[in-house]
Amino acid sequence: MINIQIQKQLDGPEGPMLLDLNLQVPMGQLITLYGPSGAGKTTTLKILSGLMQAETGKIMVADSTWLDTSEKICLKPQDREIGYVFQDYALFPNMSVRQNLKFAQPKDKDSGIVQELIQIMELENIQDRKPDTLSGGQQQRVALARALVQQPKILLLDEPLSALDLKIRLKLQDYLLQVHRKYGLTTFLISHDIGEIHRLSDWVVVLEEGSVVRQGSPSEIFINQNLSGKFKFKGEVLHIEKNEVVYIVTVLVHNEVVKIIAQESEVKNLGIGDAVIVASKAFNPIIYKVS
Amino acid sequence: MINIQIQKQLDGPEGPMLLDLNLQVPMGQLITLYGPSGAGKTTTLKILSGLMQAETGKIMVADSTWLDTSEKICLKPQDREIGYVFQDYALFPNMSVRQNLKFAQPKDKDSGIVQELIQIMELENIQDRKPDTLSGGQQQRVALARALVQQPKILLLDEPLSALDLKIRLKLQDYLLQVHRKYGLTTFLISHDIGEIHRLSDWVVVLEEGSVVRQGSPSEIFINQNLSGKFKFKGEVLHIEKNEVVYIVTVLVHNEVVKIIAQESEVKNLGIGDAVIVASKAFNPIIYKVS
Amino acid sequence: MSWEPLILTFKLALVTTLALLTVSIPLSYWLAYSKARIKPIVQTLVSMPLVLPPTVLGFYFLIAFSPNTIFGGWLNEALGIQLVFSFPGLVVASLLYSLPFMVHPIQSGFSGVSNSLREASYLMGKSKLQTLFKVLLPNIKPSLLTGIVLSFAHTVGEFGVVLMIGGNIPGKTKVASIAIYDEVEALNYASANFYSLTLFVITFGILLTVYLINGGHLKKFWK
Amino acid sequence: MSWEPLILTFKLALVTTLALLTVSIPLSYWLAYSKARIKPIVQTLVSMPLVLPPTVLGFYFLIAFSPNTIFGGWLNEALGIQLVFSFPGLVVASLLYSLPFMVHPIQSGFSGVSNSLREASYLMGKSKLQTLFKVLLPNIKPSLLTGIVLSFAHTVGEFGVVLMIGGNIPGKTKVASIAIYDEVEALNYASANFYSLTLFVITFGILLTVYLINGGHLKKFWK
Amino acid sequence: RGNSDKLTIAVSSNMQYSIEEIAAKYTEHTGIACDLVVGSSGKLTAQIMEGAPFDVFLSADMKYPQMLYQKGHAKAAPKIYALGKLVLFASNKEIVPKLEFLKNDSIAHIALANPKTAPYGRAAMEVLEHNGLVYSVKDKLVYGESVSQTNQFMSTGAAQMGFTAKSTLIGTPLSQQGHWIALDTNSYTPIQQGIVMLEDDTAQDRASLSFLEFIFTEEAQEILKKYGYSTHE
Ligand SMILES: Nc1ncnc2c1ncn2[C@@H]1O[C@H](COP(=O)(O)OP(=O)(O)OP(=O)(O)O)[C@@H](O)[C@H]1O
Ligand SMILES: Nc1ncnc2c1ncn2[C@@H]1O[C@H](COP(=O)(O)OP(=O)(O)OP(=O)(O)O)[C@@H](O)[C@H]1O
Ligand SMILES: [Mg+2]
Ligand SMILES: [Mg+2]
Repeated sequence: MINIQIQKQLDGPEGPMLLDLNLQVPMGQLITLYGPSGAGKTTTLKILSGLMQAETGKIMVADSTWLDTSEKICLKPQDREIGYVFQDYALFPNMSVRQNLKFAQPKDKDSGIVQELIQIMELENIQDRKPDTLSGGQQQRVALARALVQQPKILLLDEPLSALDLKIRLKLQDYLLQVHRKYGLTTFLISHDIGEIHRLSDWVVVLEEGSVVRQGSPSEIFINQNLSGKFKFKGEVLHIEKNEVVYIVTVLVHNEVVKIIAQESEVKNLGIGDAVIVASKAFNPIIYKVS
Repeated sequence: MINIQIQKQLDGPEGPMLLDLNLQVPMGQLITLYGPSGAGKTTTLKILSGLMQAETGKIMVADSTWLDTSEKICLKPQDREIGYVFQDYALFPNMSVRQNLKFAQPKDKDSGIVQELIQIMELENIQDRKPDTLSGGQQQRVALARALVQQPKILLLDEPLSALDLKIRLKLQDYLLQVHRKYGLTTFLISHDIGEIHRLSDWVVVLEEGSVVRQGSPSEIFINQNLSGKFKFKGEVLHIEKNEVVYIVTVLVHNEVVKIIAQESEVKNLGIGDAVIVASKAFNPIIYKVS
Repeated sequence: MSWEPLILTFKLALVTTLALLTVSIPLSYWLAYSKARIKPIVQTLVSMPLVLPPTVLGFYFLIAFSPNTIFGGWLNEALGIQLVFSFPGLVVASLLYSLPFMVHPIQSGFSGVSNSLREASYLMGKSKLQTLFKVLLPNIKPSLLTGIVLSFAHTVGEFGVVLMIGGNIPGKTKVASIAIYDEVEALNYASANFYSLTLFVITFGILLTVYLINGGHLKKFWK
Repeated sequence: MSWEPLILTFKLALVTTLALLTVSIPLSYWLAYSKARIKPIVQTLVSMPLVLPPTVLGFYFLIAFSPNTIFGGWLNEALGIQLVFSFPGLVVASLLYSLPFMVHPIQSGFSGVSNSLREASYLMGKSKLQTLFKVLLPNIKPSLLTGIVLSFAHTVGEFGVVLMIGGNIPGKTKVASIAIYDEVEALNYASANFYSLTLFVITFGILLTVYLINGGHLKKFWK
Repeated sequence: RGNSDKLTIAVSSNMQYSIEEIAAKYTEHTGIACDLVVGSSGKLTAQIMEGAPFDVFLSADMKYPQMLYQKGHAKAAPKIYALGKLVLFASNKEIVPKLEFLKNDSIAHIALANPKTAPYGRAAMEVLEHNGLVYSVKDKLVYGESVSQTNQFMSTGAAQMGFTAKSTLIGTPLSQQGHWIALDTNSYTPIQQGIVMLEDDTAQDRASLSFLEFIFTEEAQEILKKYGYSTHE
């Protein structure tokens, strides 16, 4: 069990803001911190890692006390066995990709992992380059690989896949999950991608203005509560085309484009760019405009 | 018309790689560069902005020549009237948020825009802070605001919204589109988010290994060609629950969770985590497993 | 004890530091960003005044600036500037001598600034000069401070060059360092100690104030 | 002309630079990262040796190191170290005198390194020492270079302090700068010029090599 | 410059005490103020050759003034205004300085001015040679840039004994610190100190000349004697 109780005064997006958390998290889970920009997600990870100090609070990990401000206990970051992917990567500019990974590798642990990660992350051909000549996505993968090389007990990931395209992103999500399970890690993830959160996490903590406003399993958090049809998506009209007697409406629903057959009466209020909901009733899907 | 013909040797992800582009883009469009990490997207924007030099090539913007290596013409970045959101933001650490915007504002242009952008980007309460105390998403918004303050002719956006949560992301997408249209900008966007690309762009250029492999409108590029049902989504099974005689299958389709009623025969091959396609046939939506 | 040498010293240090700053910023800028092939040579040359003993350097300056030589004669006749045994001469000599203390730190400061900051500024249509003053210099404050402190302190203590080219003329070229030297030479230790202490205390005060302001320690007194 | 003073000079410069590096790295580290209240004071103190004329500083060293004083006597009796008129004395004096040239640039280098690099290293379980050597120092190479070049060149040209505390003993404390000074005083300009030129050329060669290696200009010759 | 009622006198360091008194007397008589520039003879000579604004130069020997004259920087041939005396000084009150004592193990360092540049240093070497001491003490010798620096070595106790100019001991703080003996004037070449009037613009000439004359007056010579110089006989 990880027990986090911390308070810290921050300059929040709406003036002074108190980061005030009280979380109990079982070991071995993958927990996502979700919330708007400036809510305190990164700060929470920094405090957990010991890089920032909470004003008051207590952090217990399993049986050991990492932080107890009342007793002036604060375990050094060095001793927390944490792997951390920083939002700004923090790659060492003086070392090549491989040297970055080698440096992170603990002496007493399996050294084959460096090679494995270089392959998984598709870094073979850039392993001897210095970080400053890498593309954004390449840097992000190196940062992730470097955190995994440590084979830490606890993994902190601050938007670790945000600069990657869908294909490699899906691949790395799988790999992350696999590593997380294989080594029994406890992982804290910050992500804005709801699909990613669903795919990866056991538990979602929604932060707003420094406080936990909701927590639960991904489906509890993200399921659309007022679902009325049997199935229902938000989308946007891209194109309306007359086809003999009916209209073909092209709707963008997330990343996919859907063509829907509609009657003249249905499309008469519709324009390109309108937000719509696509739902399936008992028979054909129907389409109607939102507000 | 913007005419780009450039060659540059790069250290690509698979060894030496030639960035070799030949693009014609009408003015006033929003063009997305899409492609895997290391494909040469950022490099293309850098060459377009004059910050990097192509080995050979020619860039014509409307009637003026920005680059012509055969004639040794290369317009200075200062004179290209370009707004650029860098992948690493490049905020000036010595200036507050407001000063960053003020600095970017051209003397001869409308000065109300600074205030407007501070409001739109929700930066009011952090406008007097220095960038290094801002959260990742806050920094990204400042970078975007700063590029827009310039009211440039051409806007180059390198994953300008990747660190933002869905809500503000959607809001800023709207705003971007609005600005793009209002000022008749020509915008080059790098994004990995297919929804975002659909929503924003007129034209998508897919780069791979330094070359254009496909280009077209977003729907041409991203429409699933082998659409057979009337409407069809990829998704992932999150949960399967027996409910009296039928099964309720919870499927994650992008960011939304959908519950679908299925027969025992339909679910017998299904497991949690399976990728599925949800489609609507003539009557009820049915569900079947992908490969 | 007279205050004249002390006043002269701080005047010299101030003028030299300001002049150095003016000269060193463009030079360091060039050294940091140019790709010219002669760059390592210029970089080395900048350090060279240091390797000669100050008195000897002063001696060469003396010869170079003397109205007997072509250069000195030209200065004297065409411009009416006399560099030997005059305050302007001290400034010119100290300038050359302290150049490396200003140039090196500023140059290494420039090389530490991320390229994308410069680039971002260029894209905003800012000239190199605007970029230098608004973006680069404010972001290398620790290096500028190092350069200023080293040059200032070094000019205060400058002695060999000044003695040689200045000639120890009271009120004109007799700076504090020479006055102290004179007292030590005359075995007037009490007087030498007093001068040293005064010089020390004043400079200590100046530098401490600089550091306190820079470290933000004085902010509370302003508000 | 004898080579002895030149050899002695470069020996002194080398030993001093190495010793300075060893001393300055921890000191600069402390100055860059500590939040102690006395920090600005220490920072100011480091610059203070500069503000006294070298000869005067040398004179105070002479007093401090002389076997008649408590400190000097103790060194002499307890440890058998004699600092006046000896090579170790020159080293100690040059060390104190050149300290600011090493400390200031390194400190401003440290303050320029992004915090997250240090933090990342700590999270990998690396100690502060490992982080210093593997992460911090390699990333402040331009500042280290500045410190090394300034200290080295300054020690080569050091004169006043050395003259005072060294006693101009051939082969022991008569470094090149003093030899040149002697020749100038004796009005043997030809000889002085020759010494100066040799010193200049050798140091120029050393520093140029350093800059060429640092700028990667020599790489093509290695491959 | 051009302030005709002011003289700038360049003077070598061994004269630094006596010249003050002489200059004061001179000002008293003529109303002409004097600026004193004290330094080593070599440095002053170099400066004069490059046009330093000095009117009169009092050197520690004849070599430098002679050279200035030959190179046309002086109005007239230099004249000897005093003969310097060399003394042996011991900075420890317990020790009575004697030449033989230099060999003693308790004497770690012997200070003298640089024989190459300073006349008092040259004289000291001659004394050592004359007494056959060079070989036995050569590892103890430390060289000051000038007589003044030699005195600093001794006054700080860094050197236990040393050779210096008598003129720098009479009535000065150093003489309180230890004992000294004058050395046999036959054991070294007389230290002839020269004065020379420098080539200069005419406005200063009369004053320079009057100072030159003044230094040979009874009154000035008495002061020099008081400081341990022997005067021209
Ligand atoms: N300065 C450089 N010198 C040599 N090669 C470079 C340099 N900068 C980038 N590259 C290489 O050029 C290729 C293209 O880089 P670029 O930054 O354009 O990629 P990108 O398409 O923007 O990728 P990402 O989506 O990861 O940001 C990469 O393989 C990168 O390693
Ligand atoms: N060093 C600091 N001092 C004071 N306030 C800070 C500091 N660092 C961050 N903050 C503020 O604390 C708040 C929370 O920041 P944090 O970085 O934790 O946000 P976040 O949830 O990670 O946001 P994002 O999704 O944009 O990265 C923000 O308003 C930020 O401006
Ligand atoms: Mg964050
Ligand atoms: Mg990129």
